[in-house]
Amino acid sequence: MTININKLEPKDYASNQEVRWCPGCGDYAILKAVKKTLSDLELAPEKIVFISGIGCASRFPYYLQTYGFHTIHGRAAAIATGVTLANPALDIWIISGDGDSLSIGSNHLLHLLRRNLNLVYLLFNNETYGLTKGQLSPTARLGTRSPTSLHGSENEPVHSARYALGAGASFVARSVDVAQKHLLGILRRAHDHKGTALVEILQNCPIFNDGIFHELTNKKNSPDHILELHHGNPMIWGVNHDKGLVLDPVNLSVEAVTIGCDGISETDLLCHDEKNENMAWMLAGLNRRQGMPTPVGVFYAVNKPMLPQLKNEDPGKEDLHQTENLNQKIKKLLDGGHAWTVS
Amino acid sequence: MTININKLEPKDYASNQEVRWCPGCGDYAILKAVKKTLSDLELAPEKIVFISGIGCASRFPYYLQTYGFHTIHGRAAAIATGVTLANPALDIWIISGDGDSLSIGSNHLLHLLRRNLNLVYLLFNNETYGLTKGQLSPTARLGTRSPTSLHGSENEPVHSARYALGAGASFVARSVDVAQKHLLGILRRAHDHKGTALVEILQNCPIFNDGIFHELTNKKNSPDHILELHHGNPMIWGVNHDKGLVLDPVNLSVEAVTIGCDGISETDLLCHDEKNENMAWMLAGLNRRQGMPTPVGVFYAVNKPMLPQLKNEDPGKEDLHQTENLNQKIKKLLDGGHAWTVS
Amino acid sequence: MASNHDKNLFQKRETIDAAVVRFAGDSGDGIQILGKQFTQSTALAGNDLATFQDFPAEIRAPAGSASGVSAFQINFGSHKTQTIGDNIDILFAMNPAALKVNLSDLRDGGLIIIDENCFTTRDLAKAGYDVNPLDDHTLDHYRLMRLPLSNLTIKAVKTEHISIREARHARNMWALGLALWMFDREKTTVTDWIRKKFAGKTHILEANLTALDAGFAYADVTEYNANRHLYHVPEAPIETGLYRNVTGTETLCWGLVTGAMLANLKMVYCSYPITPASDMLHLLTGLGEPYNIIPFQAEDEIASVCAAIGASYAGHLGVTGSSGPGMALKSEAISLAVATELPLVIINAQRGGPSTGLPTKTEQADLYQAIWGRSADTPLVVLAPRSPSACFSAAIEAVELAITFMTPVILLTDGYLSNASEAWKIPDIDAITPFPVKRNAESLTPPLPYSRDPETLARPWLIPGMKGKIHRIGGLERQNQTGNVSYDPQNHHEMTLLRHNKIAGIANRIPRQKVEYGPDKGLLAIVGWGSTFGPIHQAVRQLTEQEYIISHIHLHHIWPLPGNLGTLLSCFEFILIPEMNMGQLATLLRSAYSRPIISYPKVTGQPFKISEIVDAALKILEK
Amino acid sequence: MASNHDKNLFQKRETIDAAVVRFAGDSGDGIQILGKQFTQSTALAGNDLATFQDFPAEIRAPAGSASGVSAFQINFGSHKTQTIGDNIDILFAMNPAALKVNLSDLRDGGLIIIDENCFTTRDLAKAGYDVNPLDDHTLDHYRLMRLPLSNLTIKAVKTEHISIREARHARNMWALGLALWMFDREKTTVTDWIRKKFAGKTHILEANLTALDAGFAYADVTEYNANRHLYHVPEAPIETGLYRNVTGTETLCWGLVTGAMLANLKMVYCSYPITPASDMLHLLTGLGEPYNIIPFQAEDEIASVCAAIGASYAGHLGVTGSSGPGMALKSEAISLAVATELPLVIINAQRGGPSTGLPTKTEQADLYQAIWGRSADTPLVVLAPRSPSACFSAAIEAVELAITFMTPVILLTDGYLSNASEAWKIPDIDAITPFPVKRNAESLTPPLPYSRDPETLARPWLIPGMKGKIHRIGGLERQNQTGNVSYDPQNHHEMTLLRHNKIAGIANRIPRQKVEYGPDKGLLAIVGWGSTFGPIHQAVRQLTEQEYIISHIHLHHIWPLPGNLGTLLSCFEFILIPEMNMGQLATLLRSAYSRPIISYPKVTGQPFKISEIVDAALKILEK
Ligand SMILES: Cc1ncc(C[n+]2csc(CCOP(=O)(O)OP(=O)(O)O)c2C)c(N)n1
Ligand SMILES: Cc1ncc(C[n+]2csc(CCOP(=O)(O)OP(=O)(O)O)c2C)c(N)n1
Ligand code: SF4
Ligand code: SF4
Ligand SMILES: [Mg+2]
Ligand SMILES: [Mg+2]
Repeated sequence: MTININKLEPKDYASNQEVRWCPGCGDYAILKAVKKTLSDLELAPEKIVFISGIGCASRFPYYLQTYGFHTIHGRAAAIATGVTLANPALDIWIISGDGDSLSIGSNHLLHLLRRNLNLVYLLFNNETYGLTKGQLSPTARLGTRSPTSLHGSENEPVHSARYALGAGASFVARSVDVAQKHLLGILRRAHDHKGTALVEILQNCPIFNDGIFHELTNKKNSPDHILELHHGNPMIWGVNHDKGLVLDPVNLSVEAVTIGCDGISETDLLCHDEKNENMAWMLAGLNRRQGMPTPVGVFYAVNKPMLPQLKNEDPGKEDLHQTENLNQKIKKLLDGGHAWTVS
Repeated sequence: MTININKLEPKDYASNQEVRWCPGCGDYAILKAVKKTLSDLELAPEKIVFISGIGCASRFPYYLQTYGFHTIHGRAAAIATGVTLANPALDIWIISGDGDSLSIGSNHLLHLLRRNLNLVYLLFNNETYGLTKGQLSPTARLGTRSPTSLHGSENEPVHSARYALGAGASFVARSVDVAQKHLLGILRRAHDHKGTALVEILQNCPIFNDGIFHELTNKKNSPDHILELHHGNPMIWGVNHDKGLVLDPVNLSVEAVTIGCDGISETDLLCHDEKNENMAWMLAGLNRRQGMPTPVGVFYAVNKPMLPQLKNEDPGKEDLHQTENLNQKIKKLLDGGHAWTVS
Repeated sequence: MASNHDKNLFQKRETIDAAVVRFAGDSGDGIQILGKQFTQSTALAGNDLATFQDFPAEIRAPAGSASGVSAFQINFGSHKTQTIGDNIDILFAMNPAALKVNLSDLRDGGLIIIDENCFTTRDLAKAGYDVNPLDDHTLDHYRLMRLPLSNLTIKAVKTEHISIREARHARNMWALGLALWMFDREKTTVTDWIRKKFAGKTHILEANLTALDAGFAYADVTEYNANRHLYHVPEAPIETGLYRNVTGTETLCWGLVTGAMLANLKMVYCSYPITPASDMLHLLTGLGEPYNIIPFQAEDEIASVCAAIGASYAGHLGVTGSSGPGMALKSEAISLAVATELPLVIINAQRGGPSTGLPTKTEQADLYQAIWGRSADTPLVVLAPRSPSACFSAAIEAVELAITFMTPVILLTDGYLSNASEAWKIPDIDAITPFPVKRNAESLTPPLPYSRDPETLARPWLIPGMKGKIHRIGGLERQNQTGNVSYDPQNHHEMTLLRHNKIAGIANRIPRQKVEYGPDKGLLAIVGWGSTFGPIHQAVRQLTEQEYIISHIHLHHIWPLPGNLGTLLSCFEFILIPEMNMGQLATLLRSAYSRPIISYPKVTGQPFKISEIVDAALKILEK
Repeated sequence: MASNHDKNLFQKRETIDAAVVRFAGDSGDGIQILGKQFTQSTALAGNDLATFQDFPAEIRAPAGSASGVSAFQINFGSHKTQTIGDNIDILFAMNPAALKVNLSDLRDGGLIIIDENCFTTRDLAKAGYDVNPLDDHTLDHYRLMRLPLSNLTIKAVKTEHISIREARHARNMWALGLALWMFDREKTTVTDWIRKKFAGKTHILEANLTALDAGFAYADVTEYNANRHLYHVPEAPIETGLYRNVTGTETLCWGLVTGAMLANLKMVYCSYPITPASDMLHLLTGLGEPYNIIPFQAEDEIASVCAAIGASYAGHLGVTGSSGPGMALKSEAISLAVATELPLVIINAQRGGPSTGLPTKTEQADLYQAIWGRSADTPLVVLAPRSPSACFSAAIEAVELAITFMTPVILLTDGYLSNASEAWKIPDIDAITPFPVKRNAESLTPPLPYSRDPETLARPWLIPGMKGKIHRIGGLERQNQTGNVSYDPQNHHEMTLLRHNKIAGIANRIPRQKVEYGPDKGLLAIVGWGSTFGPIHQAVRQLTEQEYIISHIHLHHIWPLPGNLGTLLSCFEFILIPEMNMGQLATLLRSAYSRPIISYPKVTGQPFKISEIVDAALKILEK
């Protein structure tokens, strides 16, 4: 899907449109990482399409020197589906916010994941409705106060990763806006995946939800709160690199332990297995539990049947009449063996 | 929510409308079980509301001598949400097909489950679009042929139970149309649950999808294909009652074993724990795997925060003016401390 | 084609000009198959014809009940047939419910053929008859032919390999045999069809053939009243050419395929099942890749229109089809297509409403929604073909308008057009001028996505993959020319006008509106649109024959209206608009031409009868 | 209220009749707060007033850029003020971008007050100025007041507890102080507000108070040009009563609360955030349970209207609110409410379209959608209040109509009405006759869900929980009286007519349409609807003062139209309809009365100016 060109720098993927997010918005960091990824992957700008819904996040396509379609609220996945059906040779990226994806748009996300079309889906999760001024988002944690939840929200949020697994996703990952290096790695993995690659990016909204991911982004003690997932490696975290996950087979749950305590050594720890859906499920629920870290990285990555990629050529280049006598074919269709002649 | 009346028989819950499903449709059996349940629970007919979408299944409310609302395709959950908000004292049941719930309506199902309103949701899964004549349903298994999938469907279906768990459901169960006794038990459990109780009922559509659940319903060898879940009990099935599930802690998966082989005894088996979300997840994926049984029963049942039940009285009985001087309150609102007098 | 049943030459056949036959029975009785096969043989006999199917809303309502009755009507004759016929001449009623439901449409003196084996107490009760109508005076005004149809079939068909139940299932073929005989027809097309259909299922195949023969022979050999009911309908003077029987669903789909081909585009057909639009999805899915169709069953109507928009954005032809409730769901996304100016073809097979309404019945009540049913000012093109035949060219036209003007085009058909069939003269594809999309946008200078062709006001269709044309589009108002987001007040006004003028300009690029029948001016013009063509046309002919001066104008271009329509209408003192809705075209024309119009609404879920229109016209003509 | 700044009595104040002031700056500059506080003090000074806010579409566009400019305009005077003013008299431009964007609206000779500290090269570049407009001839036609506003604020406010950045933030209070002085106002309401708002945050509180004082004092004590800009606007002759400043959002919400109370119902307000409707959701959420409101933020617009329908079905008042794109999504479900005949109030705060369009701008382009934007024939009620004050009574009327006629009612407001404010005479709630829902349906015989009140044609509102009234409803066509599913053709026709007649009948139960201003017949009537009231009214007054004979008719009942409207319109030779759309009311009236109408569309996202309407009218009057 990629072709070699004179390598473009990240800045070459910037459009001439002024970027209009609030100062300090996490979207800037994501934009930077995406431009770097496009450059690293040496993608031809005219082969790339960014498709978004509506929201602050969804303004993203305007800022890239690629094809872009800023559609309507919640429908980016559906429109991208049509684009993919018509021209699978394109490099398709969906950009969507938490409200866009998981409130109004969740039905399309479900079916996109199930159909497993070949594209990347970046879900910017700031746990709020940025563009419409801070109403309660479906991903906002219990107790969140907002103009529509004055006394704190009263329901468990949607957990993107769990939702995606329940929907049958083939690739589920998570990263953080300001964790540039990590994010670059995940974006590349997502692009390499065959099928729909869902990446949840935790994104700070300094205006309506400032600092909700502070625990994960502050230099000092974020290692105590983040678990970086690496396929095949034991799951370890902590400033002192001494916390780990083990399986409690009796209660069928994962539990946190400290290496060196109670005779626990590194070999006792669970190793991450990207191909194990049960592990992915357990990890996707971790962040809800007291004392547990928030996993980032690739939760799950397997090959699943994809909605068949038709052998479409680039519609701009095709001449359907070249290959066969279409008129003839249609004549046969209209006749259908049921015709009679009046003479 | 239930009051004692002169006990009504199941037939007393039948409306005077002619039942109009195809002969042999699984919906008849479900109707029977529901009428029996209403009678067993001694529910007052005028306190019951059945709310459905569109589809064969959704004609259900017409056949019951209770309040009923046959709404629009995919929106039963959304309308029921409004009914519950306005009058939580009602006994609310949603009836919906697989297309209604998991194709057009999945966004509402997600948020209903997340909000955990107090009602029962019966999802009739016949793996087809009955009413519109047999198109591919989102729950139809891989390879299903239909007028819209002539060469067999090419994507993994949505698995209702997994979807519901991913959506944060507090109660997830499965039963089968013709398994009356089992179904009655599940319906009662669902009704007793505080919060949204999702029950998937596997339902035969003799016209468009005849016999897809044959393995689970034929008298002879269905025990080889069904695993009945019972909280606290080891998971055993088979005509000879000799097959069981064990945990493979290394691969983090459940595996089938035969009691008596390889030194396996009943005590080695996993016991079902309704409160364990990881177990529910694993069980919900079982039916996709070769050689594994289809679990029926309660997969998961926990208490979760519910969208607060307002202390609404029956709107038909209320006089809002009785309790306080509303006019006075509104006058204060309109003045708001910002008013001035022109004289 | 002349009769050649030599041995029965002594039986006298009555030559009649036309006949309306309705087959009716339980939805499990195979009535639609019966009807379709009879139609095929009628066409081959050289008659012109029109047919109509009437289904119950339930997949299978309780057997024997009134709600489970399925019917197939055919009107055929030796002249041009444009309606399904007001009144039935012959009614085949396969059970009491079928009799009960359909009797009121039978003309006085009409013939009823019943299966007397089905008039048991139980069946009568299911149909809601307290007294057996064969025994009281219910049928006094009609001619009745009682046949032990079930028994005759079973007797003929039953073998050791065929159960009684299966044997009885062949009743429809027995009835078909009888009908063929009555109208002096060949059996061969039917036997060919049976052989193909049941190939490999020997016993069933045999049973059907036997039943057909038995029905045919029964009339042929018995003397039981048969000679009272033998007809011959001479061939209609039909234009020469290659013909076939088609429904509107078929012609519409084929028109889309042909239109896409003429445009050198693949078609991405995105839909969500809904009656009566589902059949298009089935048909196009069946055609599939060999016909450059990419069919897509979406998760809902919103997704289906969005996928079609995505397909058009990517450079192929996005098409979506639905019915009223689904169209409502699509409206937000259609606004996006209007705003971004992408080509899109939308087919709305109208049905009875509001809400779920009467899903299997016909209605024309989505005209308002098509023209005005979106937020803000969103002009687009609306077309309404008049007949199954017209659906073919309308679909081609829709494709051409969509890509020429970079606009959504809504095609309004309805339940009647979708299911009705008629004899269609197959057009010569080679004679249609192709309109391939010009992809040489590479040469446009400057390559601006919202620059405009001065003649059409269309913007160029620049698609992902094109080098040097990279741009972004979206639903926020965009700057003229560049397409960049713009909140500038004047620009918004200008862009709104451009979108308006682009569509308004089409009025002068479509054919001038002509008078279908009758003089170009006068006292009364009946104006119709879409599927009401047939009954209006016949009514106007009848009145003309009665020496009234009256004209028929039939609209195909609903929006924009043809440039000359206002002037044309002003040449008539009275305008009468019969519509299967509460007067939606009347509203449109009043608003467009500020002139009074007499609306004649009919909202029964059934097509107009000729006589209804005649009566309405007479009220004005005789004032 | 007279000035009492004794020590400045020597400074001469010019008494003026009215003034239009616009405060403009970056969206981070606190411009809206400044505007609102100035408005409050203006109201207390006894002037009549109207205000308008103009936001950027981005939450926070780049600081200093043209796209990030936020503005607040107030028109106040000693007479009835019904528009926000065509041209600005005084412009506060807090940065170069604010100057650039707003200058064209300043009248010749108008006063500009700028913060010269912000005219740095960098700021000028961000605003898109190549040359400093203070240095070239850009401002030649205006009066300019250059103030080192930032520095003055910082100097006044900076303490050890307040950083320079924080200090500079108080610029808006400094400017407010200046403005209050200029117009001879008391500071007390503002200081009270500051004390309340920043209670607990001592340093910020002090900073704001100090800045306000500093701005006030600056004008008071310096001689720098100040006496050139001192005004006094006498009180307007206002009806006596209790007044307060209100926006349309506020009055509308309070009207809903009041309406529900008068009906003895709780209100379930179901919505999904969308500009400019979100503020209603916020406001009603804030009121909540104590006001018998059950607020519900749904997962999308479809869910929100469905939940409202569910609430009405269950017996409380379901209300939903949205804007154009969201309304489109609701249309399928609104059809269900029409079909089942359930009460429902729907508020559509219109904004610029199509599609996402111009979300923060105003437009009136959803009239088509409101009346005609659903599949099939779905008549319902449409109302359009003319001003923030009128929103209150319109909301009450909507509730009453919805429950009296068992019908959805759409209330069309718009971005302008939602955000504009005016001085509102608080109505006496006790004087409004309650219309409690009658729940004594227990006594109806027979208890049929689709039986009808002979007068209103409404069906009874039977709700779950009622004993002896058990029934089922749904979207399939239903039998007259019983409500059971019916596919009967005649019944469908009858029910369609009943639904039609029920709504049509409302035309004679609403007040007769009256002429707002001017004679009851004549050459020209300007007909408006909704928020264009102000500019039309002032234009007609001006023209009348110039001795033209002209009338103003303003529609509030959009569907059904008042029974006498046709006759009324026929009394004028010309009808001119200015609308913020491409001519939607014009289409409606042409279709209703088959008469010619001159449409004057303006689609810039901005309200009409008085002068634009005057000019358009003159073209007809002087023909
Ligand atoms: C149909 C429709 N409904 C509602 C809106 C208003 N709206 C725009 S963006 C948005 C939500 C934004 O939240 P999110 O998706 O999380 O994106 P963010 O702004 O936080 O990046 C809403 C409700 C709309 N534009 N269209
Ligand atoms: C908006 C809308 N889209 C489509 C339809 C057509 N439709 C009716 S029922 C149905 C699906 C039925 O399938 P399911 O929900 O599985 O119910 P079943 O008939 O199998 O019980 C569809 C597509 C409709 N009525 N409304
Ligand atoms: S509102 Fe929040 S998410 Fe939106 S641009 Fe501003 S900081 Fe970013
Ligand atoms: S089509 Fe299938 S699901 Fe529908 S009523 Fe018939 S058997 Fe039941
Ligand atoms: Mg967000
Ligand atoms: Mg189904």
